[in-house]
Amino acid sequence: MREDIRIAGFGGQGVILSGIIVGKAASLFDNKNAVQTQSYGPEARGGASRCEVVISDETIDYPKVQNPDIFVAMSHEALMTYIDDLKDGGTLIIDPGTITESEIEEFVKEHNIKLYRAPATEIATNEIKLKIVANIVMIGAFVKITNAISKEAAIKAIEDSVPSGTEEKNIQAFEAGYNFV
Amino acid sequence: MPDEKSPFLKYLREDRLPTIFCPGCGIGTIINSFLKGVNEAELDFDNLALVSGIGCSSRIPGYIQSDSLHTTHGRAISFATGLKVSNSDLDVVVFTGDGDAASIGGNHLIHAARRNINLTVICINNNIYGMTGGQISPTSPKGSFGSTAPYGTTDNPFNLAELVATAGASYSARWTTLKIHHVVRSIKDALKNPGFSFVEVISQCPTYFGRKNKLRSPVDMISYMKNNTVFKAQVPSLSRKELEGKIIVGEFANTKKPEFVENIKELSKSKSDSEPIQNSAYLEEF
Amino acid sequence: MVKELFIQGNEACAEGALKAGCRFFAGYPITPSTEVAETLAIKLPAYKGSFVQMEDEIGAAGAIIGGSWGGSKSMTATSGPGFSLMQENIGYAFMSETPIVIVDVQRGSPSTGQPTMVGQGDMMQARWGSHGDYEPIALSPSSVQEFFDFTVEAFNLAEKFRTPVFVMADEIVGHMREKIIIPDKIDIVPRKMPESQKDFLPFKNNGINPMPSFGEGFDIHVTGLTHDERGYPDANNPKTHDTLVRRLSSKILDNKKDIVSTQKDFCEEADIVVVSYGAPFRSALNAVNIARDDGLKVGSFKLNTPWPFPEAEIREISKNASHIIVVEMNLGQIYWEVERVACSNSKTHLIGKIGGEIPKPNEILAEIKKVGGN
Amino acid sequence: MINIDEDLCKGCHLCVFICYKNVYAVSLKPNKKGVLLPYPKFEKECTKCGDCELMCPDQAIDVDIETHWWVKEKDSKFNPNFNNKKES
Repeated sequence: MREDIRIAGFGGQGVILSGIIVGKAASLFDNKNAVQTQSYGPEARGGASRCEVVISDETIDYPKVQNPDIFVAMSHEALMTYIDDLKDGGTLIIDPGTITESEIEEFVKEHNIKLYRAPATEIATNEIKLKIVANIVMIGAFVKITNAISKEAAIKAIEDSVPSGTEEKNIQAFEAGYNFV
Repeated sequence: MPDEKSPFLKYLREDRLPTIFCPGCGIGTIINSFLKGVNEAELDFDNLALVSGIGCSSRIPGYIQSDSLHTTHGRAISFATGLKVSNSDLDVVVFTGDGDAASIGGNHLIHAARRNINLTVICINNNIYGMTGGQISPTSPKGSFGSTAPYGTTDNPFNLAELVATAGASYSARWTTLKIHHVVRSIKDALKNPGFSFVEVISQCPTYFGRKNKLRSPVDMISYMKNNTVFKAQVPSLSRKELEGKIIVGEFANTKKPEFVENIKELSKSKSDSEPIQNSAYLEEF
Repeated sequence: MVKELFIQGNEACAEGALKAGCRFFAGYPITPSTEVAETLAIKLPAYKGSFVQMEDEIGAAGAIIGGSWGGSKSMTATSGPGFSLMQENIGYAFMSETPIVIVDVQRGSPSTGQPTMVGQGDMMQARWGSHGDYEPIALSPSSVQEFFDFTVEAFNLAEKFRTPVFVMADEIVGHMREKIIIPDKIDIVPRKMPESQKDFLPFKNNGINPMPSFGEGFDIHVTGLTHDERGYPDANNPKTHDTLVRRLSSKILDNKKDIVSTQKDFCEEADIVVVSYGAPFRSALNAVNIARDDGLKVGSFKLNTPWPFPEAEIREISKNASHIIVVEMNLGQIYWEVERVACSNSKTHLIGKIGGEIPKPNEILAEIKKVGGN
Repeated sequence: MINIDEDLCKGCHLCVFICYKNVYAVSLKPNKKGVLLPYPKFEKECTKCGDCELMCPDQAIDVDIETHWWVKEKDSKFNPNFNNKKES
């Protein structure tokens, strides 16, 4: 089965790294196939940043995400920019601290979206005392909610991707996100 | 009777002689000066790699019995950069002209000087494009005539030896073909200098520059040089008017600076256990 | 040890180069190829190799030719505008029979076009970009694994045929991340040093000659001018020129069987064949699979080597297929080659997608249904 | 003894100009290539400085110098490759 995932936020939130971790977890540690793509250029420097991952048990041909099954939005601007092509009945995970929910209420209802809230920025700031790990907190929540990748694979992928010396903090962040939901 | 032949001939590809150079062209003299300079610098002749671009001067490597790379117009220094980095044991010498080095190849010239890569560039500056038939070059003196400057050029010329010195070369000098012994010594110093070395030799092109500028014979040209050469050390004592139209000769840079390929070697040593491997293309496995 | 990595295509290209024995890289930054240079800047020193950032792409092409004669397998990576600048020295490499690898990660074009978006507008530039007659070899990867594999293959072909080889990738393949498997051992083609210095003719008229490096005492003269078997310029001799240039072409064309590589899916019985290369192949295969599920007789034909053009293979396909659809990210470059070869048997169609996105499977599916409507 | 190689000389007469002892003169009759060859008319004036040999752009002049000249004396000592080039 093919799952199309989109993660978006503003530049500097570590959105791209989140996508790499998800792709790495699926392909290297869950024995599935994965393709990760991202937006480049001026768009990627400040403003909305977007990263997409396709996960599948079979060979992945078309590498891009057309209508995501899962959309993780970490900023309001990114949410509004990229929500339109979310699949009917798809999963939307938002960071309520950065988003004005009222603006998407109608869309969610109309397209039968499964909406989840993961206050990643708040957890990162208050529990981990490190705002920059919000993206890792979000991966924790994402794993718990969607089961797109296994928890073990996610942890291995995080350890493999974050700067050495910061593994512990990042795993702590992951667990916090995972346990919140 | 071999003893009656010029001593330089044995280093040339004799089956290709006589050269294509016009009678009285300074390039032949510079070949001799170079061979003498190599000898005085005590270099191993087999270790020379000669690189050139396009133009009359760039035909030199084709006549010297040595590994030689005759490349595209203006690009010789970039080929030489790759060659030197790939095999730093080679003594890489670039022969170039004023158009080749300073016009189409100007960017490569200043960047090689900036890097201070251990190359010796011998620039035969005849102030004109010889091979294409006498067009003005970036070093043609203001007011001189060429086939593309029938009314005299109004362009300002480059001062190459100074340009290269300013760009960061650790050795830069200018002489004329008449000052052969200075040329030899400069080439020797340049070859021994472990950094970017530039030797500009003002040379005569009787066929084009001479004919278009009322200096019809090689002797006319060289006597003009003789009468208009000023040593760099004399410059402060001369007025601007006295210096007008003069060829200033001497050394413009002669210092020691960190060298580019050495830095690459150091990096390789710090990240692996050795310098870059040579002739790695011939290895069957890595 | 076999390594499994989840990396970008451009990084995989760099890994392939290292594995193939590349020990010299000279380049100039240009989107979307820069990660190739960045990865090699990090890794080459540890592999006892050298990295140089040149002043421009012309210099980069020159430097790798110099590097190759210096005895190192050499490579550069660029994108369309840089590829344009390199063309003069690429011609030199063909004429002087210098093995080098040039990676072109294609973007939207012409001119500076779309730096961060995908395109395939350089395919004819790879074929005819430099002046004169020559036969290039070009490989087009459509996955990260292929970017690795084809880079290795490019080095092997370059050495085997003493010629420049292009890896014509694109922004999608260059930037996307996928898992790749790097085997422990890879077949590489080492360069051959000529056996004896005496009477050695580096440009002998007998196909492919061994190549000495500088400093080994061969006193070799290498020139871009028309040269005789010794390498000496002989530019005014019609016969020398004719012999030389024909040999340079035939050393590739006579060995086409060893060079050309294609991938055929369901082509045997297909009435419609979708021809593609690079990233669009992924969309094409997706569309073909969907169409086959709908009962249509469709196949996919992928050119791993757009150059030399697989004429015989396309002609074979055209015998059965009544329609051939070419999918590429330009307004028709490889399409005209297919048309030239297949036109007497099949009707050819072009999906020429420009704008910076790869064709969507739906677009290809729609075309399949349109041409094979009944 | 000064030797001028008739096949290599192109008749530029730089040797005539550079010789500070005015050893050379120019022949009045062109040779079969149309070159007015220089010849060492006042050879006994020659000091064997070798400047003409070094200056000659076409490697056409050989000045027989036994002791002063760089190539013949020195090269065999410190630069064997330089000397053995042609024999190999």
